Amino acid sequence: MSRFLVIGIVVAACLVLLVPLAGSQYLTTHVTRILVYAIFAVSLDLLVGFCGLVSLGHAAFFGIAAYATALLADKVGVTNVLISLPFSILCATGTALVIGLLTLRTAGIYFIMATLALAEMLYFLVHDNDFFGGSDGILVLSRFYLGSTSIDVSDPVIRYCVVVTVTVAVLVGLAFLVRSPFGRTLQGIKSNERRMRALGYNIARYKLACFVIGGALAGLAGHLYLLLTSLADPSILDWIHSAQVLMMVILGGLGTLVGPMVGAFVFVELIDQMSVLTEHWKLAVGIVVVVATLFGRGGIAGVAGRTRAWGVGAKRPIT
Amino acid sequence: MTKETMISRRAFNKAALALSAGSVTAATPLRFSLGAEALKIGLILPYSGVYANFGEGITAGLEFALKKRGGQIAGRPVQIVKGDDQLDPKVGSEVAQKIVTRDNVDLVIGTVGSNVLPVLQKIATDNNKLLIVPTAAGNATTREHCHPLVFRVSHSNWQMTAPAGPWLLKRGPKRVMTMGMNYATGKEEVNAFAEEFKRGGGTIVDQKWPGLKELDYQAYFADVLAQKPDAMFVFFAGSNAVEFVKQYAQAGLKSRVPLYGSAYLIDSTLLPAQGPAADGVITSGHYAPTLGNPANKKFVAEYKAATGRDADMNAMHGHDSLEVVALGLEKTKGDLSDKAALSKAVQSVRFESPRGPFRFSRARNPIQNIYAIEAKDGKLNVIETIQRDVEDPTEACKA
Amino acid sequence: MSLLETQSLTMYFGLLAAVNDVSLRIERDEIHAIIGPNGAGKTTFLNLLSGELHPTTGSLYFQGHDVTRWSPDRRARAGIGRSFQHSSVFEDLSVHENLRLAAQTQFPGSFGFFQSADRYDDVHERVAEIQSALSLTASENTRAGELSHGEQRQLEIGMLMAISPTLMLLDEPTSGMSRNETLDLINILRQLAAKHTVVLVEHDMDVVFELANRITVLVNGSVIASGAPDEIRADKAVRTAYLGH
Amino acid sequence: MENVGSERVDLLSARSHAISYRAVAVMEISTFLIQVLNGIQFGMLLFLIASGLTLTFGVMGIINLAHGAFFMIGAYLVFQFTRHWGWPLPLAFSSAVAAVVVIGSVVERSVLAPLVGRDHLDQVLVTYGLILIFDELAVVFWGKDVQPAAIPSLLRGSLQFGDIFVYPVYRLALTVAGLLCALGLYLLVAKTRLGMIVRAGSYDRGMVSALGINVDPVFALVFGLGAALAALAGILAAPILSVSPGMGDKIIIIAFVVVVIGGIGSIKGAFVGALLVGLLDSFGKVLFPSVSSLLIYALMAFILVWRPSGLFGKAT
Repeated sequence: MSRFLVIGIVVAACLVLLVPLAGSQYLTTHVTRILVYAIFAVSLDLLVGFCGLVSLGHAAFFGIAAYATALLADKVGVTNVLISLPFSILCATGTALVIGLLTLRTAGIYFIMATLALAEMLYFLVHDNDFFGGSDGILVLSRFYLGSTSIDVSDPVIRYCVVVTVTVAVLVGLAFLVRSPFGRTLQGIKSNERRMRALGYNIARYKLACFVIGGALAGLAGHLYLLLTSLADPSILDWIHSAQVLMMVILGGLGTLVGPMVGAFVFVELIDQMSVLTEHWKLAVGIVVVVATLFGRGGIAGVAGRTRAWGVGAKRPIT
Repeated sequence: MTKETMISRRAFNKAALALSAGSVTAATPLRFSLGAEALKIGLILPYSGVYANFGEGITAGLEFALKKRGGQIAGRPVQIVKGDDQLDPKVGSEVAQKIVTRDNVDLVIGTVGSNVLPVLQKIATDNNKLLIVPTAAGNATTREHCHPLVFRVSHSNWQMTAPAGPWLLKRGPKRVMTMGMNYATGKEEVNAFAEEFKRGGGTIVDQKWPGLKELDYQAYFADVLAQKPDAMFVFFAGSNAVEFVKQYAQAGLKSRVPLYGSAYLIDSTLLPAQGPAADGVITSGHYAPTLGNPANKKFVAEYKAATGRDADMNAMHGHDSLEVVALGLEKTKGDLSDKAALSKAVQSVRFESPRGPFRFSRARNPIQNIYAIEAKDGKLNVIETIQRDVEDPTEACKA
Repeated sequence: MSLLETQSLTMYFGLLAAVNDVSLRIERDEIHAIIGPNGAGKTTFLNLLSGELHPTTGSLYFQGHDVTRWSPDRRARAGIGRSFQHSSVFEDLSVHENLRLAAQTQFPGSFGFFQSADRYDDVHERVAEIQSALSLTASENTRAGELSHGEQRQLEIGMLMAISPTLMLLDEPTSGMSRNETLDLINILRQLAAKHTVVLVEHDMDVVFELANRITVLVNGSVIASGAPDEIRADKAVRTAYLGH
Repeated sequence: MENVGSERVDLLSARSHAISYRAVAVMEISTFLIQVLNGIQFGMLLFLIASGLTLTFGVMGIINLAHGAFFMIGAYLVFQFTRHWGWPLPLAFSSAVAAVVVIGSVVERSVLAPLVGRDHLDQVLVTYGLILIFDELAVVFWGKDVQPAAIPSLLRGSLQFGDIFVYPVYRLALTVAGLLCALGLYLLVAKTRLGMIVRAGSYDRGMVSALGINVDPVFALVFGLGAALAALAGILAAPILSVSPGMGDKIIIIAFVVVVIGGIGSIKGAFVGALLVGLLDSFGKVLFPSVSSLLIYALMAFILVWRPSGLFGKAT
């Protein structure tokens, strides 16, 4: 890892830690939201960037976990994060396992469409069913706590601290994961599937493992999202939501860990600023997406990597 | 939460906020003695997405009303901070968070989608802001979720269609089939009608719930012909309403099974696209631009003169939202710091709205007339008043 | 028992029989070359052996097991390794990483989720051995995609060495190589042949006759001759049908 | 009060189930026929869009999410030409199709051609960006309101046999138009040189360039044809649907389902897929109303599990 990157991460970490001290509740929740999307984006990057699995149904796992958390709070009254967090991740993981088993039989566009189809089924299941709150979703009115009721996770600052901790844990975990033999194997699959098979790798099993881990992490993000907004509604299961996260990953840079986080930040801010500037912000966002994809190979991380003057070494082929 | 405990907690919350966040703005005294301090109104509406024209119409109506008041409310100049919720709760919660906590507006007006309203309401009330709801009509807002600082200017879903039940029975039809878009508003409006229709002795022969993403309703029409109901009562809105009304007429059903529905089926923004297919369709609602009362005639004429646009339900909602704020704040002399007094002042607002006499129920939903509106040659004509002073049931509201 | 045996192996693409009724035995420790004119079905035959293709009819036995329906990775785990005609290395990854990915399959204990891949010493040693055997040590951090063609072919062989298969299937290993590179590779292959059974598809007759101890000639998907190099050299049918003189 | 309310809803939905099951039992032959007609008609509409999608993919290898934009632009242009400029319908109709072909070619040359041979991922993102751009341009030019589109006077009214069998003339016309297009496409693919290339492409895209064909004009031609078909679909559908920004978005996903069910690149597959989806949609709404929305997705998931490359797709 280059010195520049280390310095960058340290500076970013300091900034992140300073956020609550700035005293603006908005800033705190805003950064919380970006971090939640950063986890979500990085979980999708594990599929797309490290394993070559382009999914348009990734929001399903995010949504399932958010709904699981909301239902647990609304129907059972459990608002202890120590219970609802594992529960919701378990739900997302189980869903990812089933969807993965079904969709990984297909490849290429068929895989993209199969993931989209299954996610749309979940969308309609939730949307058309009163148990899930129908089109308006489930709004959790009670507050969430961590372990003991004295740690109020619905408080913006405490929630922020929790989300920062989780984000760091996810990043560190993934940094180890992608350097492990397992992570290297995924990169090999993405690079040359046929060759991996000839070396004796059981590709299907690795892809499924990758898909399920990605699903579990998306579930983690979904759980945190619910802590943030208290609302689980069908729009979080929509394929458009998946497409947006995919854009974050692409904007930031495929196959990197920091890229998708930067992408999440840029994407959220882009829409935010554009929608303030002009009513026709979709036009601007559309143009940015088209241009960035056509010309900005490797996303922001890639462009930064190519700009050697910045000191980001482009020598290392991977990571 | 009762008003008393809420008020006593207000000061505490404010202090806690100032302490925990060290926020400068939150700690600024909200005393009104500064006189010229601008009144900041957060306006959160869908300006993009399928209901964007709702957002536009409400904004136009609101700005018209503000202009008529010389840009001032209770002697304070008004600053409007707009936010586009895109009819998406994910976006809505972000925008609401920004406008309520960063821009620190004095009160919030919003929104249209009943899917976005819950997050908006949560953020507004968590931060002790007055919330005026210009359109979103979910029953729960002024029932289970009712709150002393949340006032709705439009109507509840129940209010829109329930009176049409007994009214339709009196007109003749005894066996009615219903159809409604499969989402909360569609279900609430259609079920309110169906319930009252059955209570009066009518029969609901079948209920259809087409999905939001469906384009083509033709497949349902064969069933309508087979079951031969006396009438059809429906809820559709936006482009789906255009599709439904056109397809219903094209299928030759309009002359066989008369079509009734909620006023969203044929509002004046949709009517040009529906064309002759809408002729003779009768809807129940709280407003039509052709209402003959003096307040409406004045509103329609002045609105047209000022904006060049034809008045519609959305413009009226925008107009009335601002009127409610203005009349309420005049009673408190522009002071929003005492939430109990503020709530009480707004609650007691009464005026002649373009839709007819306007006052709030105990649950802070309007008590208003519901009319039968017929589409004819590109116009919406009020053919009779279905029921005067309709009030949404308030039992579920404990606050 | 032969190491590998095919029974009436036949592969149709549409109406065309790319491989037609081929019954062949590959004995342990031999270097068995498959030759034939372009379009004779050599690569298709190799793909049938490695499992990339499944035959229309016929069957395939490896070490006595019927492997006809086995997937390529299962065959690889059972000991059938292959190289590809067009270099098929991991272009985005470094040389070292290419070899490491191959080598780690041989150490079941090396599959962790969290410990860095570089911490597994036995894998590391294996990679180092191969790198020095193939003189790739100097370029171990180079992206495989940036290597010269000859080096990529070597890396391809190196990955095969790393998984140490019982049976090696080599698809035109010298294609596109210079004379010197070819000579180097012949030396390497000879060393490999000492430890492995090799099926070699090759069009360079010098290489074939230099290395092979059995040769099978395919024409239009069918075997027209099979035997020791001298027999093949002398075979009239082969000379007319293939060697052209 | 609210508890009573939710109980009430349950009772009502249970009741509507009972009714629809009864409807199954006694579904009369005329009702059945109408549903078959509906299914075919919706299927033909889908086919017009799906055939363009599948052509673009089969020949160029491009997944174009923005194909629905051509559907929308076609409808808007006819609206613009007839309502604002007062052109006669045939002129408006043909000009709109021609204009969409021009727009399509510009898009193809400028944005999609560079994507040939690149990741599906890039294609998905760029064409998603194009959706945003086109939808918003529609708002810029024509506003957010729904615009009118009338049925030509010749095709108004409905056919009636007996009491129950009533069917709009326009829908029959739409079905016939769709079938004619399908026939035309069949002839094109079966009998012409372009068709040969298309068939080669759906089998193996490498083959197209291996045949030594200069691909650029072929790509342009195929893409233009696809855009024209989508525009035609939009124009024909405008009188029964609504002309509004994003009108293509709802239908494009269903069209993709059709393409995937049929097998990407296969016109025959698109035709069969379109009929399957059309019929399932039409009967599903009546027979299984509570799950009708997700039926077509379930069908697609089922088919992909059974045949991972669709019904007529090339096995990978």
